[in-house]
Amino acid sequence: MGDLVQLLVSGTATGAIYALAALGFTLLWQAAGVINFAQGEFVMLPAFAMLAGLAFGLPVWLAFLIACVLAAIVLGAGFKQVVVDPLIRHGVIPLVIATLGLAIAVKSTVRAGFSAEAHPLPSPFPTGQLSIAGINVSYADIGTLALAGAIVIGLQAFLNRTVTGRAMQAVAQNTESARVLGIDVRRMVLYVFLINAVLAVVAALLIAPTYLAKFDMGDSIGLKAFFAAIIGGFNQTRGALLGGVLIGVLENLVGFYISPAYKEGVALVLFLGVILLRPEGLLGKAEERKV
Amino acid sequence: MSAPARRAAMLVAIVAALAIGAAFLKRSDVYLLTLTMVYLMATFGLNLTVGYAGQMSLGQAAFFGIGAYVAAIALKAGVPFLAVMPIAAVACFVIGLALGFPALRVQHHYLAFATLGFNVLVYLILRNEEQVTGGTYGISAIPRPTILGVSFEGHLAYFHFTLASLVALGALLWWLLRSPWGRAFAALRDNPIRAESLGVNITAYTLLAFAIGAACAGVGGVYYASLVEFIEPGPFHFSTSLMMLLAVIIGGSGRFYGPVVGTIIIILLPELLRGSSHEALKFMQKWYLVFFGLAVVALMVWLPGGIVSLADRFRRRSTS
Amino acid sequence: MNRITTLFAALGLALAAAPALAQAPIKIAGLVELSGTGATSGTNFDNGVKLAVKEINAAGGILGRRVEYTSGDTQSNPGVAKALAQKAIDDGAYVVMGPVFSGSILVSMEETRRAEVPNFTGGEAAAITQKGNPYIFRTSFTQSSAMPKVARYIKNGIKAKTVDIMWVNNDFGKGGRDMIMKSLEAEGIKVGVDISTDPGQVDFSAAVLRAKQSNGDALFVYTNEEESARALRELRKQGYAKPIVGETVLTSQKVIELAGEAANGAVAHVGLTADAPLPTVRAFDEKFQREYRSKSDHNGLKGYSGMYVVKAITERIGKVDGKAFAAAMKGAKISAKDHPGVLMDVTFDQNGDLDRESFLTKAVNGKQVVVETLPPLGAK
Amino acid sequence: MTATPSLLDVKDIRKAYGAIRAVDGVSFSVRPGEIVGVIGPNGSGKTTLFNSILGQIRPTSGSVEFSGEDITGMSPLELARRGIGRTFQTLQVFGGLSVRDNLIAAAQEFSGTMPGRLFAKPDAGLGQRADEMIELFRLKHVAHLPAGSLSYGQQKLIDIAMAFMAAPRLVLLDEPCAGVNPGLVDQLRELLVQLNRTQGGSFVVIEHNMGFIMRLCPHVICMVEGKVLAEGKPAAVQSNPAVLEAYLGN
Amino acid sequence: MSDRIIEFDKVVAGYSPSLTILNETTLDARRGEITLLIGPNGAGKSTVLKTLFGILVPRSGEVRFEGRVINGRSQRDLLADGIAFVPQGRNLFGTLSVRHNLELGGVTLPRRDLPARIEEVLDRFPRIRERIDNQASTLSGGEQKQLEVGRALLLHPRVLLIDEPSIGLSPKLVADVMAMLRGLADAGTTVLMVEQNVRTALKYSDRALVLEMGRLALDRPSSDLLADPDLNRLFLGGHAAAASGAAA
Repeated sequence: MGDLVQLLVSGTATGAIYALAALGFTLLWQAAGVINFAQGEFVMLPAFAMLAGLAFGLPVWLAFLIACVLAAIVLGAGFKQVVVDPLIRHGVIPLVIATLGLAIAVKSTVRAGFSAEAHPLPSPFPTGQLSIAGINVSYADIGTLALAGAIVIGLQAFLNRTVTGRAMQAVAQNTESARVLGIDVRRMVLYVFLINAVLAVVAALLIAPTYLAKFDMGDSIGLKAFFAAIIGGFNQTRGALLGGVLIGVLENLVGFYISPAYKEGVALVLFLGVILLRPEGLLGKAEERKV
Repeated sequence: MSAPARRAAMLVAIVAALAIGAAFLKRSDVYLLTLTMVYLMATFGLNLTVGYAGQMSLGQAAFFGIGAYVAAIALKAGVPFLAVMPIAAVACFVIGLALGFPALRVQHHYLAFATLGFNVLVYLILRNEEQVTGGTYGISAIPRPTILGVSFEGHLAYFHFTLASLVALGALLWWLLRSPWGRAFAALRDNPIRAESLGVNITAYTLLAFAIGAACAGVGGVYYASLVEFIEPGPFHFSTSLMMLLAVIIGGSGRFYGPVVGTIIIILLPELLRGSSHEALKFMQKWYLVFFGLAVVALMVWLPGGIVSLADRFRRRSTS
Repeated sequence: MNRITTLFAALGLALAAAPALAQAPIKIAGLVELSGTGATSGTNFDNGVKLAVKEINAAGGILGRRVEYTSGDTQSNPGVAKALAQKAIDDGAYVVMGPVFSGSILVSMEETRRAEVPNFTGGEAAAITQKGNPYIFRTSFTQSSAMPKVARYIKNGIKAKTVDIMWVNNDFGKGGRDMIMKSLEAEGIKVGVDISTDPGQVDFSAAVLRAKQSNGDALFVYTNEEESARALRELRKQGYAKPIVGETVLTSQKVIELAGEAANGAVAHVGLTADAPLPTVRAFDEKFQREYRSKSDHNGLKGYSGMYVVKAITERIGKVDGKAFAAAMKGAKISAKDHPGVLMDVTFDQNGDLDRESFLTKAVNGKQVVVETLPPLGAK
Repeated sequence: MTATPSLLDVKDIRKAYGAIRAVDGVSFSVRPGEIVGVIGPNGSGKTTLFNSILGQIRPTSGSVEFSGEDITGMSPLELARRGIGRTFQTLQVFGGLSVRDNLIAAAQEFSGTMPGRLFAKPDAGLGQRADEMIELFRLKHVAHLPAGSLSYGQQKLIDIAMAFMAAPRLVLLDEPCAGVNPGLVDQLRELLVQLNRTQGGSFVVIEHNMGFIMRLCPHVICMVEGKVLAEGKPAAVQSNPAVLEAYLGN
Repeated sequence: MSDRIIEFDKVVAGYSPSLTILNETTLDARRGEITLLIGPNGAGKSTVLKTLFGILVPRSGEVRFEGRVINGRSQRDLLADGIAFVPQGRNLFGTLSVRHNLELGGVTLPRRDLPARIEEVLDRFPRIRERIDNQASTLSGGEQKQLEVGRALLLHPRVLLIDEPSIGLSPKLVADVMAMLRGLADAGTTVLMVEQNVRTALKYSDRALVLEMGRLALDRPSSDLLADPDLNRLFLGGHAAAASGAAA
């Protein structure tokens, strides 16, 4: 029983990080029709930005804030302006290919210009663990869950409870109708890119302390984010959450109870099953967007 | 001389130049050229799947791997090379048919993810099913072929053998794409719904597009195993599929010679830069992938038809 | 038209890129993992060789000739390693250094053998020297010579009856796992759970939980640098309290740096370590840190000492001749007193395996500390 | 009612989406060689009816018979094999293929076997037929250009020519005039009349251009709210008060 | 001051270079009137509205609002000028509540004006008030159209563009919507409407413009056209020109 709880908790914590990356991913798809194959690299870059900040002697929180600003400029507005805007009219696939190219470029830049080695990032949470009734839960897991949860709840609140948030939903649901009402579609789409960038920084802050900052760390995170997004439902923000947590937990359960050798495979089988049997995802609705 | 005849003459000249010129190249350069040709077999096939039939695939490296492992196991068991090739091709063809099924249900980026997932699964199997695949140790001492008493053990001999095989495979594909099948594939790519209303069996052609592409990769895998003489799961990771897809697209998907240009850029050029001692080239080597990645982005913006389509642009400009 | 030009341009580049054969310097080629999963090991090995070459050249070279070292990145990919080996041979390399990864060396050594070029490797897989290749030489222990020492420590040092094993599923990890199983069995120690992990794996929670649930008395961890660090962090996170033992990697500088406090207490057998209590190694450590602003792991020492073996043997045979070099390596003994660059007294056998002292090390307060020096296998 | 056996028999087709009855019990038949027009205001269920007949969607109830065979729910492929061709409301050509290849592609799958076609001549023996159609549709000057690079009107012509390439026994045309300029509309009508005369197939045409349909079709069906409101000669339908009300409101 | 609040002067527009819908279209709408755009499918009625509202940019010609050229201006600018648009079909955001849908109609208004304006709209549509906290997707067809119109009225537009408001509504509801538009026009709002339900629309409108192949074919007072016995022929055969030789 204790095992199970512990597996569930740490799986959920890991899954929450996947979910953060997946969340931005689905937001981008809904609001802008963008599939970002460089999503993993969007997590990797801020990790290095924070690392650089720390190297200058900044405290973690300040490095984090600066990384947020940089990410918003480069990975948010810059990405939209330079890559997405010129390409979006060509359709989904050219943009997919372009983001693949971008992923390679970003990864290689970090490798060639910075370092190919892994670097530790200090954890924002204290080390140690909490023991209740024989179940050990580390502070890192609790902190991760709390922060990821707060971000998700905050984001949901923003989307549902503010006029801007609802305007963003309106753009995602029906861009033409939104435009007719005078909603500034370009700005709303830009906000989505900014949110995606900031979510990536948070994911980086949570993931880099254990997984280490490395130029190719995005490969695995990006892949998990895609799988999470598709499993949960590409056009549902809640879907990304479900998908992320499901993968995190399942990986742990399978790794423990079945075989670690095929750990990666199980998320995959789940993903392939979803794609074949319910392409709109577990929570998703059939796609209305005409391709 | 008519345009097709001129093109044919040019092709013969290039092949002849390669065949003769290789004798004057260093062993490592011959190896690289051979390696490029081996990958080219797989990207030729991928171009059929992606470029001609319009089916997104990020699983080509899996078939490359299946071909290589089938070859390694069969060759080591003493099966003659000429028998191994069809075995590997048929195996990949059949598995390729299976991979086509998701394509009947989902398209575009969903299909990309599905095929990518397939690649990851194959990779896991190659790594974990040790009794068959040798696991992470891989399989070593894979022999090079001896056919009708002629040994292709030497690097030049193997190069010529691969070159001849590549030309044969290319000719086969050329013929296939010129046949009504090629037109049916294009119809499937451009407008599957209309194609079906015109009697095109889109189920069959979709599956065939994957299966034929997979078979080409399988053949490439056979030559790869025999060339490197050792295989392990690493080279068949999905990142290779990704590079193969990029090779097809930057070269010019749906254009016969697109993969040639793309594969040279992806396989040959970086290897040529590697280990060179010129300062400028050393710099290029270090930043090659950065330039490459940015070039892919730029290409998608300005030249979505790939590098080969540049020729069309010039032609159009000169005629207008 | 365009098609042809592209192809010929590529061919032309191939010819142009090859530097002209130079007469004077002795060419040494490095095939190293500068990227991919083996990047850390390869980079250290490469730096070690570079440092040695720099010193040798500063001291007048080998037999009065300058040493020219060029290294190429195998990307941890055997196919590339093979290509680079051919390139090294085409370029007229006298000796080839590397690769470090066993999968790569198994491929590339076929090329050096064919060309009869001596090849020093950082690989530790037993299979490398069992193929009867007269041109392959190690720069470190094999897994088959190191693991019995580890097993002996587990039996006598920790007095464990059952040991759990966590290993990385690549050729390196698999080889080590097979060998430690055998060695443990020979010592009469039982194996508890056998936990396989992926190269590049990031989440170790399930793996660690399995170890925690087992009733083993200790855990043997055999993974690459980053994975070792992640495993140690997760072990610490979950409050794993039993002894953690490793071979070479676990207490390496890189792992300690990456794992931070979580590494404290981990014990490992190390064939070579920059913290060995020997004056030659101290001198090396100092120079390495000055040159690269980081501490060398065992791979740095492998590359460094390997290069000095090349120097020692070449001077012994008095000529730059690969065949003669290989012949002279059989049964060679090189003492650190005469050749401080080899760091420790070393002997090579007929297969190219080497033997020398080794160390038991422990991670203490972010540092690798040598707790015991173990005699060479041949000395017992 | 008639002595000639009908080619197409649509019997009481219904298609409901939830509570909405898009097609609500439509029956009609088409005799060999006949041209039938289907008119009706927007949203009256014409295209849904077409899609139900053509296997794009499965009708909730009812049946479709072709030459006495029940073809209800057959796939578009099976229908095509039986000699039923169609055009779509929106433009549907193979943009990457040349005009000539578009036409050949439209007919090549109707003869021989799939493996056989692999070994057939590149033009599948259809080159001459394609050239005839190109001639008929006045597309000769663009025959070797990619269809996707042509003007809307030209693509529309290709689109329609493709539906007739294999000389199907029945062709369903969904708004052939949509987006076509007035000059071309008359040309189109003449072409269809000519094809009907020379190839002898039956046509069912959905169209909003009343002038076009009234002149082309001797028999017109008017649909409103999923039902057949009136049926008969164009003049009769045109002056039917119920039809007028449906079009103009009351 | 000219009565012509909206003018199209030889406007050419379409969805792609190869597909021209408006072909040198010239027409106008007068202040405080309901101007009805009718004609066969594909004649360009909706395209007129879309071009006017900046969704399509004319390739040539001028679109004028109160004498000023407004070719290709942004929707936000046009809304600020007092032009509002209710497109064809469903334009609500299904997962948002009725209130939030209404509120989004006022994103271009100062925040503090919003509550009063919403109250105003709710006074006009009591049915909407009852459903104010429901999800928009749960409304009936008639309620949805009311909400859409209400959302447009939030801005107090001087010109209301409305595309086929009767689609999916029962005859009773159609009459209600028409009466509401009539009321708006009588209060001074200019209405430009596309409608297939010709007879009903003619009864409530002031002037009818018949489009054919992207050109103005006929421009007559609605009552006049309604009484014309050739109206039938106009819609069920032949060309508009044939229906009335006296046109334009």
